[in-house]
Amino acid sequence: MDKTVSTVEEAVADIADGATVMIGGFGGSGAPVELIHALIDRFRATGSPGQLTVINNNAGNGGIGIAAMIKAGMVAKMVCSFPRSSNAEAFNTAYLAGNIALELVPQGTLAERIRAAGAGIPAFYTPTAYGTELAEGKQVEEFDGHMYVRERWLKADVALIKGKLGDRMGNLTYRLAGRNFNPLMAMAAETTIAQVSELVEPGGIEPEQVVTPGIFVDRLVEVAVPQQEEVLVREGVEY
Amino acid sequence: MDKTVSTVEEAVADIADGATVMIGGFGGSGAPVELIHALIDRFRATGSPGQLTVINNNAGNGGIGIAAMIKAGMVAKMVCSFPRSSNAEAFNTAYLAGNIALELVPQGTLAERIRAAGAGIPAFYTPTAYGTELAEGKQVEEFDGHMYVRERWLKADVALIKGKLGDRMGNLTYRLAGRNFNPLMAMAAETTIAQVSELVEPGGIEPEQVVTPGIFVDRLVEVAVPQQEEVLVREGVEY
Amino acid sequence: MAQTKLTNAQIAWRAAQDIPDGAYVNLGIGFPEMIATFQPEGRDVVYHTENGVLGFGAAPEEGQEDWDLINAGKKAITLNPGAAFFHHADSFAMVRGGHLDLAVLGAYQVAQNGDLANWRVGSKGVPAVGGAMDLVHGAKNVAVITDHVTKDGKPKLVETCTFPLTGLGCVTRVYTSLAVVDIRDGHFVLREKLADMPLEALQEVTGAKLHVDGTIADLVVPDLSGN
Amino acid sequence: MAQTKLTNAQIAWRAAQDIPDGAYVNLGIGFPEMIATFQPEGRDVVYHTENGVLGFGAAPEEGQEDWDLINAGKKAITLNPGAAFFHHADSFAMVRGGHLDLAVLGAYQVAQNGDLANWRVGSKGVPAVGGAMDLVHGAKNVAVITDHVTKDGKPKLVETCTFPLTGLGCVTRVYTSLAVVDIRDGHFVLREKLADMPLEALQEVTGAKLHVDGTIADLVVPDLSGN
Repeated sequence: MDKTVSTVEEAVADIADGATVMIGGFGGSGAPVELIHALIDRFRATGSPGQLTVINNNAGNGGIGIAAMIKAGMVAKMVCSFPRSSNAEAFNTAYLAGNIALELVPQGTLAERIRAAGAGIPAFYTPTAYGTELAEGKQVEEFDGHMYVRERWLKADVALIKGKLGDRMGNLTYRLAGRNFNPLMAMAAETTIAQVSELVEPGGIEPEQVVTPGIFVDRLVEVAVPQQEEVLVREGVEY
Repeated sequence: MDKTVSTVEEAVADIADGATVMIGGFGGSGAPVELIHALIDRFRATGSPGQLTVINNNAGNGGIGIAAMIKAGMVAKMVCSFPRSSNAEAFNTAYLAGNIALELVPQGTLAERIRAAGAGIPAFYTPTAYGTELAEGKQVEEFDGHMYVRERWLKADVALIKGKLGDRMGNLTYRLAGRNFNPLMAMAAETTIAQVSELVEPGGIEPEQVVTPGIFVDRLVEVAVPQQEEVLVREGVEY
Repeated sequence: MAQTKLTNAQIAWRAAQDIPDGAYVNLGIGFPEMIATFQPEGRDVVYHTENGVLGFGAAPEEGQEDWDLINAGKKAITLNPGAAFFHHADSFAMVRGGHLDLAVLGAYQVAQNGDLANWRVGSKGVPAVGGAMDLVHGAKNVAVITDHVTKDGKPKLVETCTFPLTGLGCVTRVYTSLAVVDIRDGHFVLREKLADMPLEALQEVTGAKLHVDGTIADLVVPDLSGN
Repeated sequence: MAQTKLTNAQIAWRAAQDIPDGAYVNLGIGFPEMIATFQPEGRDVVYHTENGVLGFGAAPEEGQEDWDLINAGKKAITLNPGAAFFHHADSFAMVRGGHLDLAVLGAYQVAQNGDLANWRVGSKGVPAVGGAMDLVHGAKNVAVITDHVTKDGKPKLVETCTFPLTGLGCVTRVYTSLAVVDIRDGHFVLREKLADMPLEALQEVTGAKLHVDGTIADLVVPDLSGN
């Protein structure tokens, strides 16, 4: 069993127009910058994949990563909890011009909807957002004297994630707080594509220390010295 | 912050009559034998705690652990998925005599109900058991053309769990497949009591390798050379 | 004399031939566990067990057991390189979330619409369900291995299950001691049968109509009496 | 001249005094983060951040940042001994599951029934909610720190919120630039106020009735102008 591919280009080669794409990371931590940029390269060269729905906690920052996808015109819709950031101009401009749709989801509900998709749970109840405009149109129900909102699972065609160690069976670990949404998105997408900083042999990750078991990962590629999104943003890099 | 206590007796001293007690482990792996036996000792000495509801995947095996609790007459009800085992005579006898109640829950639903309790999700939908007698009386609903059963969270007053490493803040790891229900139960009980094979200083468990963060653990006690339930059963030990 | 029915080992062998390279598979407690012994050379199959292990291997030598390292049948196991441990909710996320390619279970009865009854035969005794009701939902394919008939000769492949159900419309293929049968659109479709067994004779011990869709292959299995 | 209102640092200091030893606390992005700087000596408080860290410490020296180690405000942090990482679903299990002792948030408005409005002031611009709607449910206590009035002098403690709600009936205590107010049974109950401020003057800048239940203590805070 060998799920590795040699290049990030190859890793993202079959993502289709109109796909729903989960992208791991929270702000710049754990963001799979090289996979995102490979997808932008493909779009620039071929015009595809476009009209994407992108699921991430944020909506891009500066001129790289998801912000660069938005600037390139590949993204039709963002599903996120916090599209604001120190430099969210790419999203803001597109949103205020009516060129991009937004589904705003409370952060914990976003995480739980993704986890539910991965776990085969089509719907669940949460107290979050009850009585607010983000629960409008949603079914509500009382349990034990408290009111809850019913939320649906959130699935994707593809997840792009970033790991630290990976083996060719797809087992992964994550670096520090770069874990965030990555393990959840790995479970919730039809095809999960991971970039890892170091490929190791099966067994190179202690079985007790595996965070994402390989069953959730379809394809992985080594990016030995990955770029850190926050660093790029602070350097003012535009992709 | 120091959540450690010196003895298993002290660890289980305040569990009340009629309490709902989750007990970690699957078969003999990850079963907190010393905590269970300390609870039996207390019951034998004081008559308390009795009339317990015990939640575990199984219903005891041989003459030790949960089986010994049942034989001692402390258990009013078992919630489990698989009360059968190579030697489940303690439960079988009590059940067939009408001396113990049983709530039978499919294993994945049991795990998810416990996880839901820990995560503040009062109810969720699962395909499991749809159309079977274990879904009788439960609400069903269609999502995307498939039928699902609505299940409620499962909470407890106390969880007794078994870890490998633990620090005084309550961070835990588990040994091999001894993990099973332990991390879930730690989240779902009002008071979580852990026995660990080795107490280490905070930081002695790498932050990336913590399986149960200390926030879920209220009390812990070192049992340096814990007994293994399966070994005791095979040796025919009666507690 | 021609063999009139397959042994359990032979049924397990036949089921093992269909598991593709790279598959993630859960083998039910008991008889289905035997399938792993017949995994064809050169195929990489990753076995999942409900209690939180992916990528386990054969049983250890007697005396070498570590009883914290067991499968859902509470038998001691070993680990293959690349194995992983996880808790029960993650384990059943793999099951329920559609991440397993195949689950193979035993059966008391399988109905032509794919209903499965395999957890209890009546209301007596102590009921126990384990992970069966979860496994039948979620795995991309759910296969059953079973004798074709009960010990007293009654069909196990039936029009409608009379025993309590494990799941509705969930079984996609059945490997029996006499045949390989697919379930399609509410029908049994015969794929393979023992060469020496006339279709009529097979139909006679089957509780619902066996449809034929294309050719019926011979069910050919090696002599495994050494196993 | 007597101080007529607390600075933000002083509000944060006051809130910090109420956090008990051993508490698990989430401090909202921005102003509430300042509370950690005033944690009284000898108290062990474990801070949680939504993006999956428990037990983080102060910001690193400039130039020492590791941008994979950040808090929910995307600021660089450090780790205290006994810290742990986990994914977002586990992080919000801690929040929603009632495992946090306290969440402290900012506010546009707090109503006397505990309703909180803190995520947007109208329908213009780009909305962003983050974890606020989750944090207000689940933490055992939800406190707000805020100026007592808006920049143009309007009450932030009101009868009914007019801005879009973050959560219903969720706030249990409010620390303002003028007072400490509890919310009990649909009422504001005044616990502390600046010594020099008459109750009538405080009531005048409060949008709903301030109830008194027992004594009103003086709101005493050190001069923190060095901070």
